[in-house]
Amino acid sequence: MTVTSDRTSDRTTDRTTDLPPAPAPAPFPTGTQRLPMAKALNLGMRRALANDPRALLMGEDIGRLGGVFRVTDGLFAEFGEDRVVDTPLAESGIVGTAIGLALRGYRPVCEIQFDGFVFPAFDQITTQLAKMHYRSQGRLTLPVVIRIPFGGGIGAVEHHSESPEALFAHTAGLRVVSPSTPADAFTMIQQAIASPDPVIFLEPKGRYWEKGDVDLDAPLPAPHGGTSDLDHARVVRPGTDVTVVAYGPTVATALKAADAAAAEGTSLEVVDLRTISPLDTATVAESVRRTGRCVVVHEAPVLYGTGAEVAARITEECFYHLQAPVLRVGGFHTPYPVAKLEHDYLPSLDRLLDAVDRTLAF
Amino acid sequence: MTVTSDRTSDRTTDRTTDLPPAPAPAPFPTGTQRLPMAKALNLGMRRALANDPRALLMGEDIGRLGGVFRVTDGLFAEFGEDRVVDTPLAESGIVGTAIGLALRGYRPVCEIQFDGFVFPAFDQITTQLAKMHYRSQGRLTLPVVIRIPFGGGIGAVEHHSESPEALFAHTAGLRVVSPSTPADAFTMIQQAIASPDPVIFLEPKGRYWEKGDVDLDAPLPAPHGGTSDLDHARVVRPGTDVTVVAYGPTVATALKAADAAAAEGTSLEVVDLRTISPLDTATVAESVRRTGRCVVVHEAPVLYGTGAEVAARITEECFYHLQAPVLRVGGFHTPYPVAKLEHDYLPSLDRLLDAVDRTLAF
Amino acid sequence: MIPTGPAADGPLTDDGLVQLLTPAGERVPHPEYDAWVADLDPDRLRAMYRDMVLTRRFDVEATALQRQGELALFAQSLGQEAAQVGSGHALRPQDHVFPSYREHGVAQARGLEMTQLLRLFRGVDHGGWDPAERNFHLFTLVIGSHTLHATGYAMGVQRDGLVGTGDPERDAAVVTYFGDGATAQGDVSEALVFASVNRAPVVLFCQNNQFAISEPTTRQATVPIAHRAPGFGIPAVRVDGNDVLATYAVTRQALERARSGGGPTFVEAFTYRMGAHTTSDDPTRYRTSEQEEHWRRRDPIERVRAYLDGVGELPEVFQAQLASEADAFGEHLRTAVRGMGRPSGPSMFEHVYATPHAVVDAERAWFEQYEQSFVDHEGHQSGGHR
Amino acid sequence: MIPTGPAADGPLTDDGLVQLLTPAGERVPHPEYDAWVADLDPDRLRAMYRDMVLTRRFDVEATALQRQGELALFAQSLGQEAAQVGSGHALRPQDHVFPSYREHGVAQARGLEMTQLLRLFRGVDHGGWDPAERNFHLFTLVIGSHTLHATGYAMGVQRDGLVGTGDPERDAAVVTYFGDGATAQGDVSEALVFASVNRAPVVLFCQNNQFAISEPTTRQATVPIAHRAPGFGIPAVRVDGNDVLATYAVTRQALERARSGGGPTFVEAFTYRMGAHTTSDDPTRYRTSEQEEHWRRRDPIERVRAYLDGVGELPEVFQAQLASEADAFGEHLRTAVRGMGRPSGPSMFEHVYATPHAVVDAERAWFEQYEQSFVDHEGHQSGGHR
Ligand SMILES: Cc1ncc(C[n+]2csc(CCOP(=O)(O)OP(=O)(O)O)c2C)c(N)n1
Ligand SMILES: Cc1ncc(C[n+]2csc(CCOP(=O)(O)OP(=O)(O)O)c2C)c(N)n1
Ligand SMILES: [Mg+2]
Ligand SMILES: [Mg+2]
Repeated sequence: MTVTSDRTSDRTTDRTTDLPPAPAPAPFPTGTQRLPMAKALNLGMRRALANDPRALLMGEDIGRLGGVFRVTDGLFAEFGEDRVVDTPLAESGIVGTAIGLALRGYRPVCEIQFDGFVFPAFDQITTQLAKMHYRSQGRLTLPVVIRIPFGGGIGAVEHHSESPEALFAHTAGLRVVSPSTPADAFTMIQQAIASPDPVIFLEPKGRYWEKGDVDLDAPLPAPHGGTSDLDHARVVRPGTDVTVVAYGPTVATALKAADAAAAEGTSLEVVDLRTISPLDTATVAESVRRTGRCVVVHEAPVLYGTGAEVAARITEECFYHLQAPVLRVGGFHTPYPVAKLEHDYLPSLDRLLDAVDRTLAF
Repeated sequence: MTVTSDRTSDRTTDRTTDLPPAPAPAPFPTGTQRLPMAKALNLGMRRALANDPRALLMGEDIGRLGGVFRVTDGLFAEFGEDRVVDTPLAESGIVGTAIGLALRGYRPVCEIQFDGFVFPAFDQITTQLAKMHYRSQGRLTLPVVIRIPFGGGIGAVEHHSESPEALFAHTAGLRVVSPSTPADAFTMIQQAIASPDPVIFLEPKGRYWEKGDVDLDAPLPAPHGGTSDLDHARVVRPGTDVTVVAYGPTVATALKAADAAAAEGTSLEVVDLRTISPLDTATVAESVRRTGRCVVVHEAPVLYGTGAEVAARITEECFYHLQAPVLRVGGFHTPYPVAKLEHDYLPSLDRLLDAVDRTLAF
Repeated sequence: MIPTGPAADGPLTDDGLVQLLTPAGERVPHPEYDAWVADLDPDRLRAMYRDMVLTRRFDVEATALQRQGELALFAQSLGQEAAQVGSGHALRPQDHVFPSYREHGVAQARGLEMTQLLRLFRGVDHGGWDPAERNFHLFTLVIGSHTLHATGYAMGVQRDGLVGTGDPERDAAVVTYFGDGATAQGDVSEALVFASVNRAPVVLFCQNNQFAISEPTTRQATVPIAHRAPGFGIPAVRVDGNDVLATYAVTRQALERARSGGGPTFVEAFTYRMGAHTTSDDPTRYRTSEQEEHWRRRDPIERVRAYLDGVGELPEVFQAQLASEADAFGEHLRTAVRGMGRPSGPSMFEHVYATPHAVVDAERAWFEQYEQSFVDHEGHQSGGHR
Repeated sequence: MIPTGPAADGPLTDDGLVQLLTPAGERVPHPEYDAWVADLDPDRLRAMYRDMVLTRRFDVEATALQRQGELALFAQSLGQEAAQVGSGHALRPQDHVFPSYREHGVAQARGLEMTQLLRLFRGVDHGGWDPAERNFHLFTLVIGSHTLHATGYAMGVQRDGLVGTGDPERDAAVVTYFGDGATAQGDVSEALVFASVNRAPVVLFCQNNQFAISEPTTRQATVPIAHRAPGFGIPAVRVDGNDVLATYAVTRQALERARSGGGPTFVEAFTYRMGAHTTSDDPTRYRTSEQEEHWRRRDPIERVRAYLDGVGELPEVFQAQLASEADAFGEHLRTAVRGMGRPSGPSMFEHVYATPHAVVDAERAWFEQYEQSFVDHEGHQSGGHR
């Protein structure tokens, strides 16, 4: 028995729109520019697509629309539908086919539209993407990047404000990173694409529109090896009294807290973790050995969150230096609440300073 | 246009087998019996099915076959295919339809065949099962149990030996528990089925065949409220020098370590956590305040594992009582290795004692 | 050799759509489906028309409220009123609905207090209503997930012995709504598997509005979506989703099949999302104004209005009454939304579990004491940074 | 009205199966598929027969090794040799295979060093071979996942411009194998979606061996599995999976369609798992010995043997040679498996990442020092507890 199909469409045919062609892309900007993080990510991907013909972007609505956050804006027009691919609405399919493409030598960069929608792909990420290099004794490499706009603060409905980093970092085989500034976003997305390992790339969506200086001409550091790689934390503000460990969206909160604390005579050292897996314990421990106190702040729920690992490890490494237990500030053990309550839920400047006070008073 | 279907099968029709009817079930045993954990679980479910007409079991191969571990052995014969349901091979479908059944007032108990196969259901568990009670402001309750044979030590191939508890415990709305003895297995599975909350029920498959006394006539304690509920840890061996926190498969390891240590003059107190969410910090802290030292042992990878939370929380609560940092013994940050290496990977008696030595020497 | 039907123009073809009303509002006969609308009297038709008009008003008001900053987001059902209201009217009170997030017309047909739908979009609630009140389940935002819940629920209805009893007051069915984009999700295919194998009394109702945000249905499928179901053993029907009569008819037939024990049916209602995906969307980036204009001329409300008018069943007094009812409805929505207050902070700790959970309790206690500290010490140093 | 074919006897019907050899080994003509086997010479047929015989021997030896404790587990392909070897022989060297975990016959047809397959079952490797060597990907144990990898890989082949060039040495296709049970998984349906929308050069090859462990195919579907694909826009064919000629023919056609740019094809090879699911399984709990006996009489090897014998193409010398080749193969397998040593402990830290990872490095260093401590202090107190 043969079952014929009446398929008549082709993947290159799209009869529903007949939009005018997009204008020619503007030349790649140069020099140091003040850019929002979304634009920095856009330029980072643009450069990667231009430099590496095997790189491609895949995801829902990333093409003509430029993504719901416009992070891929203009890239469809510049690189075409074969490099910037609007996929079917199926996250497992996106990551699963990306794995296949990677096995064929491509470097797929998948956009998951919102944090809460990565879970249909959780199986492919956890059982396949993370483990295939190991399963093959290193014969297969999986240079796949999974971009996830994550975190809250944008007044969104359910599933649009989550912070699932610990769920990925617990699984060996994945690298999990998050930039906190436009400059890091520009560099780190290119490093993630260049990395031979699968990278979960968490973009703090609440910071997409905050601006920062980006040196667009600086040479790209290697993704691994060296201190400007994907594997290192960074002290972003030196201080002496308390080490505050943050990443992604909470780095800005920590820096503001440091300003506020400084005004009251307390000196906070802020470490931007940048990478959640690997965890750069050395940089944090070096700081805590000097300050003797540590507070970790992230948006994800505290219970079984990233901060638990930082606290456990730092306590083990710095036991005799600690003047107080490592304190954690983060989301509560509730689903992400309704938008009107998210500012009660999120670790605010005040809650961070409250923890700083508590650690100092210990 | 109408598209007709040529379906001819019915869910009650199964034309491939024409097996003789099973023998009438043996009467429910009474008194205190020495039983393997698999049998204790079987009897616990048998009692729940008998007592609650809304309870039903669903999963792959749980019917005629009795499950690949035979934990549901005989239940299909006794309760029929409507109460012990062989589902299609689709874990998201199993949990998704279980949610629907629960909304209709049923109490589905889903078996996931092996730990590594829970991930296709991860989305349904994380975004739906865990959150629907909250989403509905308490109007909907989701009394669903997800049974997962978990952990290693059985010489299995990939995906058959994992310990994903931290991945569930991080998500609010789920309860995560694991019995370590046949007696607890018998009680806890019934409590889990009786609980109005979704329960991830982790069965230490490596201990399925270890026997223990089970009092089959004891009244069932309420699932929540009271100290014999699903929410409490238990000191299973009192001691004075070091608190060892374990759960599921590692409790037996901890008890053997306590024997070995006692022979060398060190007194270990062993706490069986029993519940990972909620985490019963009070019971652990009470112990650590007495011993001043704590080691957590689980099979899951240490990095971002359950032990991190125990360590962070206990350090915060017992800072001035701790003579040494809380140490963790567990799996490494690698995929679960090949069977021939699993005994190097798993937290052994020796590795636990090594940590005990280290904490004493601190 | 199993043919799957005439060579079709991909998933956006209008081949083989059941239609009872032409776009101009003329009634055309249909051998199979005429019977399913034979007993529809003018009152009932006007009731459908009314629900469509009020649903449209709901969309317009909610969109305006969003623009005014009263709602964080809103997703219109604009253009899909016939598919939603037609299918909603085919339901009996004891039937159950598992909507996606755009089924305002179904809610209206079910008689839900419509302001409740806006709690979610205002950001004061993740749900907003009691699903038991009108057998209308909460909106589900994770695409496709709820099709499995609907299937499981239908399996429960079946277990309860409420299928095929022959008693029209008892036999019940379940309907679940989802979009064309959703059909790509594994969960929706699994729902087809479970529905088929269990002969579940569920109607899988796909509103093919031709877009999943910016992606046309051609990115999800190469043949009409309805073709999918028979391969899972589920009969399917394609219907003109801008035709409220036709949608009513096919859904009624499908529900009746479900209630009587005939198992699941897949309905593809072919329609068009006349508005943006949500208030955050900008459709000019991905579709032409010509296309929008084409579909504006096929407005589902205009179609049934023309029909009723043509057969002399739309008296002016009814129209006038409906207009003032719609105005009052608008006023009611605006007032209700503006009055939806911010929930209390500690309420975020409620209903995480049905029973106490030590970690939640401890965090709540900490939070309340922390909140209190601002009240107690107004000049407290941290408080100053708020 | 789109019919989906003749009313069928559920998913276990043998309606409409392409067959070229009867169970008795008689060649029956087929208007469509005769052409696809026309150029098969006796040598090639004997090569298939040989691969089937050796695959059977592989199963027998591996099962024995498992019983002796040399393997932890084993999954036989018993009964499925025609489906596997027939389809495997239809491949060109540049084609790619994404197997499930039971495709020993395909591996044999690809010329894989078969002992490598047993590393996984011995527990010394999660993979065991270099996928690039024979374009034979690693086994995937999570049901259905690899169908998406195959589809993505095929999309890559297409991007590489290796489809539809017309050069038989260059045009390439991908085939992926999965079971009847797997078709219930969302991932397999998503693979159909992605394959269809991308017109990917992939053949989706379902071996319907009538069981998913203990569950008959009737628990996964109510109509034949092959019916599913056309609803996704993918042509499908049902073939007698115990007929090596027919399987070869339909797979060859499907691969050719893929290579030439015609897109994906779904093949359902209807067969029977003659053995247990794995060495851990006990089929007496869920199926009758009558059924097993019925299918033993339809043994795929016997069928092609009878055919070759009937046409005088199975000389005794060939048979004798094959018998001794099989014996040598058995010996080779036994020796190789017994010689597969335990990997070193620290090797478990290798290849977690392609580049150094601080946590892995630290844990490995700790582990090596810990291991060393037993060597250094033989009487060390902890060492004593081993
Ligand atoms: C699993 C998942 N992935 C992505 C999204 C983001 N998203 C919301 S609506 C939508 C498009 C849905 O299209 P369709 O199913 O056709 O329904 P429509 O909005 O057209 O009614 C997407 C991609 C989501 N909600 N859930
Ligand atoms: C996601 C997942 N769920 C469950 C299992 C356990 N399991 C292994 S094989 C199998 C049955 C597979 O049946 P089928 O797809 O028909 O393939 P067959 O074994 O018959 O070749 C099951 C349930 C698994 N490997 N993966
Ligand atoms: Mg749509
Ligand atoms: Mg099978």
